[in-house]
Amino acid sequence: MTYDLIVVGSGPGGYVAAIRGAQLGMNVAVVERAELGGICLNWGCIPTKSLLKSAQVFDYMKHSADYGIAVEGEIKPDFEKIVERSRGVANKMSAGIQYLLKKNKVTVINGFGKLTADKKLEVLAEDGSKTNYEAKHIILATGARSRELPNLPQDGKTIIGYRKALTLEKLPKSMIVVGSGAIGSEFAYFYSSLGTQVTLVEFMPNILPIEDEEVSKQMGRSFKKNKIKVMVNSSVESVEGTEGDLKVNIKNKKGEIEVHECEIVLSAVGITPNTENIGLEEAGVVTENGRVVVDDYFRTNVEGVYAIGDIVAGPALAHVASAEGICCVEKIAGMHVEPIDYTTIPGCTYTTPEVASMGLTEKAAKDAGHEIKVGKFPFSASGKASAAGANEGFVKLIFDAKYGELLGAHMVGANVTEMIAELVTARKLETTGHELIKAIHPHPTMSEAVMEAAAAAYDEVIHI
Amino acid sequence: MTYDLIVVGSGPGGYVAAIRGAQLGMNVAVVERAELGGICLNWGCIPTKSLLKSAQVFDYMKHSADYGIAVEGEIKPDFEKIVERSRGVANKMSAGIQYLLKKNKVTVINGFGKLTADKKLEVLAEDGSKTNYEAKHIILATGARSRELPNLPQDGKTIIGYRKALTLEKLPKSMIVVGSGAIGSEFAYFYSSLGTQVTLVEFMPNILPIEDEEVSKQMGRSFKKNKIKVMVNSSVESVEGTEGDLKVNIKNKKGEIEVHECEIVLSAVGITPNTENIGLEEAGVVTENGRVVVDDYFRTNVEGVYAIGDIVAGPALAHVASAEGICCVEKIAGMHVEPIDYTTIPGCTYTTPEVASMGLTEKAAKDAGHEIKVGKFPFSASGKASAAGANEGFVKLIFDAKYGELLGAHMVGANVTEMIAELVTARKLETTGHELIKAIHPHPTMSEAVMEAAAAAYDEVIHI
Amino acid sequence: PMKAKTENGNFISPLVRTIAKAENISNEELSSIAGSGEAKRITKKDILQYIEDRKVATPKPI
Ligand SMILES: Cc1cc2nc3c(=O)[nH]c(=O)nc-3n(C[C@H](O)[C@H](O)[C@H](O)COP(=O)(O)OP(=O)(O)OC[C@H]3O[C@@H](n4cnc5c(N)ncnc54)[C@H](O)[C@@H]3O)c2cc1C
Ligand SMILES: Cc1cc2nc3c(=O)[nH]c(=O)nc-3n(C[C@H](O)[C@H](O)[C@H](O)COP(=O)(O)OP(=O)(O)OC[C@H]3O[C@@H](n4cnc5c(N)ncnc54)[C@H](O)[C@@H]3O)c2cc1C
Repeated sequence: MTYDLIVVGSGPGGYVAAIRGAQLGMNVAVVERAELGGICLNWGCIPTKSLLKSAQVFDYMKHSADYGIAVEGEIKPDFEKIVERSRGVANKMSAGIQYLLKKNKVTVINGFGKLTADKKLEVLAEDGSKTNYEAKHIILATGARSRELPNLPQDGKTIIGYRKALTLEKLPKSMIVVGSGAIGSEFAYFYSSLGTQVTLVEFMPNILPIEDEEVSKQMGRSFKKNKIKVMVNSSVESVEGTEGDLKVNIKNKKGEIEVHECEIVLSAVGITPNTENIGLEEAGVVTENGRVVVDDYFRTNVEGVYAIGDIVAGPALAHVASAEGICCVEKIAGMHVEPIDYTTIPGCTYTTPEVASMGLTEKAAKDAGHEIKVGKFPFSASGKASAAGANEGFVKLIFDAKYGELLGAHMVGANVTEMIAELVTARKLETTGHELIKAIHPHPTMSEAVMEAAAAAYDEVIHI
Repeated sequence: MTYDLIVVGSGPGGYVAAIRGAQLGMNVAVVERAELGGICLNWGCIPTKSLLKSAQVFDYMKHSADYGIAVEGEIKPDFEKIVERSRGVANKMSAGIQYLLKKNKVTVINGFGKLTADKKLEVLAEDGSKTNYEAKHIILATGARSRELPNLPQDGKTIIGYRKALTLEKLPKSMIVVGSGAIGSEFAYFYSSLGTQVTLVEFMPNILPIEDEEVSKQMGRSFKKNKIKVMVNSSVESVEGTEGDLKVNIKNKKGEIEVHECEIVLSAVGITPNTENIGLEEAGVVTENGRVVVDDYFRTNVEGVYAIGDIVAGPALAHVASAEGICCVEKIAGMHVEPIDYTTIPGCTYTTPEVASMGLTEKAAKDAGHEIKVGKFPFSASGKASAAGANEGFVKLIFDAKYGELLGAHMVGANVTEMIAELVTARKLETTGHELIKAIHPHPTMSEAVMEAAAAAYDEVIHI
Repeated sequence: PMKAKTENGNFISPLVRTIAKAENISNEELSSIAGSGEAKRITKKDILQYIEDRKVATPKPI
């Protein structure tokens, strides 16, 4: 069979590229070895956010008396049901992708795809049969998996990865989470909220280490309030013991080994791109640091072969994978396409409080030689936050002093994952501080803090 | 005493104008007859949102089983505590304004202010004493109160207005709300959520009549699901009976009189500006339809006298009052000021689901002669909405077909009151549909629906 | 393609850019428009006014 476009992998990179290709008149197939929708829908973004919503509802219930709602009797999170709900949402979304692909007349090929030396695609089906497909354009979107460290081998019982953390049979009494990026932090918050005693171990001096330092510090305080034990400048050296009864040797910030006991260890130390056995060597596709090398339009060194999403450099995020897919396909279709501006990419952590950011941190802006103006507005001064009982956090905006360009936005608080879109669009539209100050934000909302933070940078803030 | 600027009324118009004036180096006083912060902080935006938050928490608890949280025993909203919390939040915010005014060295004068024929300000204190003040500039920001219809006289017991609805002693068993604007709808939702049997009566063919028709229809359905009885094309003719036992004569859409029984009637039929006895006649300030007439910079016909907020034409909203105050004062200070663009003003209704909008409705855009492109994205197709269990609602965007200008944004759903800011800023920055499609929104969020709705208008939508 | 700034450095919004393209207004012409916005930003109002004025200045031959 010959297609205009074959996409290998149906994650948010792959299925979006496929649909956009079909919209633009191409004859498209997607090859997928597992569930449609990739990690994002089945084992990433969606099921985690489903679990986290249950934790949020439970948090509200724990504090319901603050809002004037009395509960007689006990409030009990039913862990099995919470996981079941999460799986249900993931399955529904995956079925949705099937519907969308069909609606857009994209062919779904089940099996493991591999480039051949003559730039065909060989698909190995579950029954062991192999079929060759041809296409003018092949996009590799095979994604990534949980990274395994030599001293933290994942056996799914004592040391687990993301997948297992989404589907444990019962709530562990205690857990050590290694790595405090977005994913580690989300799981730490989720399990802690339901009652697991969680220790979060981070190698760097701050949790959420890629965030602005003030964000990290605030989250450190919030986590401690939420009874998560946070250890920074620390690393897990080794894990001993048997299932449910582990001794974990942690090197603390003083360089001493502390022995911590726990039921289970979650390793959340990053991802490894799925670049093995997909024919990169056979087809001669160049990689660097384990990632496929591409240009601004996601073309590899081999003509007609492209790569997007978690297997190329750049932030490993679903919306980045999708944007790359669209950019790649529109370029193939001959449209006028602007390359992706990676300085506008938002990143979110869906804990309570939430974290959202875009662009340069204060430190990065200074390191890059910018003279900057910084404006910060705390939610403790926000009317909506007070009415909602959500006074934690702040909005921090960073402007270039010279022309007022918005360089970065950093937020902690309720709903900030919805609020960051304003800054993404504003930066896309090349805003300066002035327009953010003069954009009339509705009262009372958390989003007013954006206007106020911009005003703070220019000494025009009203409410502090 | 002589000031550079005296502001009459300390609502979101007045106190913000005063603080901005002080920032710009003026010697400022504020005259207030009641609580600092005006209606907004004490009897409007803030206490209502506090009540609504309690209702939202209660809603979560009612549906907690859906999220896997079991409750043994009864969940009981404690109406007295809910009201007490709301008053506490309002009082805290009002105290905050006192702090801000002091910090900015704004003098607070307690009493009732009135312009005199020679453009001084006479303040009548509570003890009956009168003092005259002089100022180069006087801003009137006296706000508004609940409008009374002849057939719905508010006695605070059988027929009540906003204030009383915020401080009832006990939860009524049944209530008829007259008028389904933002305020009427919010109270209807609040009381219904806590268990009051609510009938919402609207004179116009749709509830929330200023919203886009699709928004109104969606809210009509949501309200019905929430057990609110909605009567459109209907009007309350008269109310009979005694406290707690009323017979309300409602003319229904067929023109027939129906008699409805209820404990209490809430009249929410709009506002009346506070323009009486403030010396408008004495000073010769021109009014029209009961509102003070001003130019683009809020100057009245009398030199040195200005008016902002609910006493001038335009939407009666807190953020509008504040923006007008800042615009007015910056112009007085001689800054380069752009007039307020009223086509970017957002309006929000904090029910569940929430409503938020900006700019032209579909009908208004067509009536104004625009050729339009409309894009709509339902939250039923959103991953975040599914994970959050909040699939109700949609984002609808309206573009001018000619150049792609964003003319209007209309949203129903969870968190849309936070999401509208993106569209406000985007319109302020003169976006076209293209930039909204290409702005990389974080996954998974409700805000992705903005990008998708824009894409839908240009036949590029991925997820429907 | 048109840039986000005129030759004399003034910002042009996406909407102004779209209008300029649709109405065949060159970069040079754009630079000549006095922006009324903050920091002389050329707004929709300004460019529409410019188009109006241009029509008046060059009446169609009869
Ligand atoms: C727990 C967790 C939470 C996360 N939360 C978020 C979040 O909130 N927001 C966010 O933006 N990102 C989040 N991410 C990251 C996000 O999931 C990834 O960035 C995203 O899925 C990458 O998309 P992709 O299309 O590149 O690859 P993937 O989603 O990994 O999809 C790759 C697909 O390719 C298939 N495949 C691989 N090799 C082959 C082959 N040879 N033949 C056929 N099929 C193949 C795989 O089975 C898979 O379905 C999270 C990740 C995890 C693990
Ligand atoms: C129940 C309710 C809910 C609302 N919710 C929202 C919402 O969510 N969002 C929103 O944007 N808007 C909302 N509003 C509308 C908002 O409250 C008003 O638009 C806003 O308060 C107007 O501000 P203002 O400064 O013009 O006047 P006001 O806030 O009315 O303040 C006027 C002040 O002037 C004082 N005053 C009056 N006359 C004199 C005098 N002669 N001398 C001295 N002092 C005087 C008054 O005591 C008062 O304090 C709501 C209103 C109500 C009633």
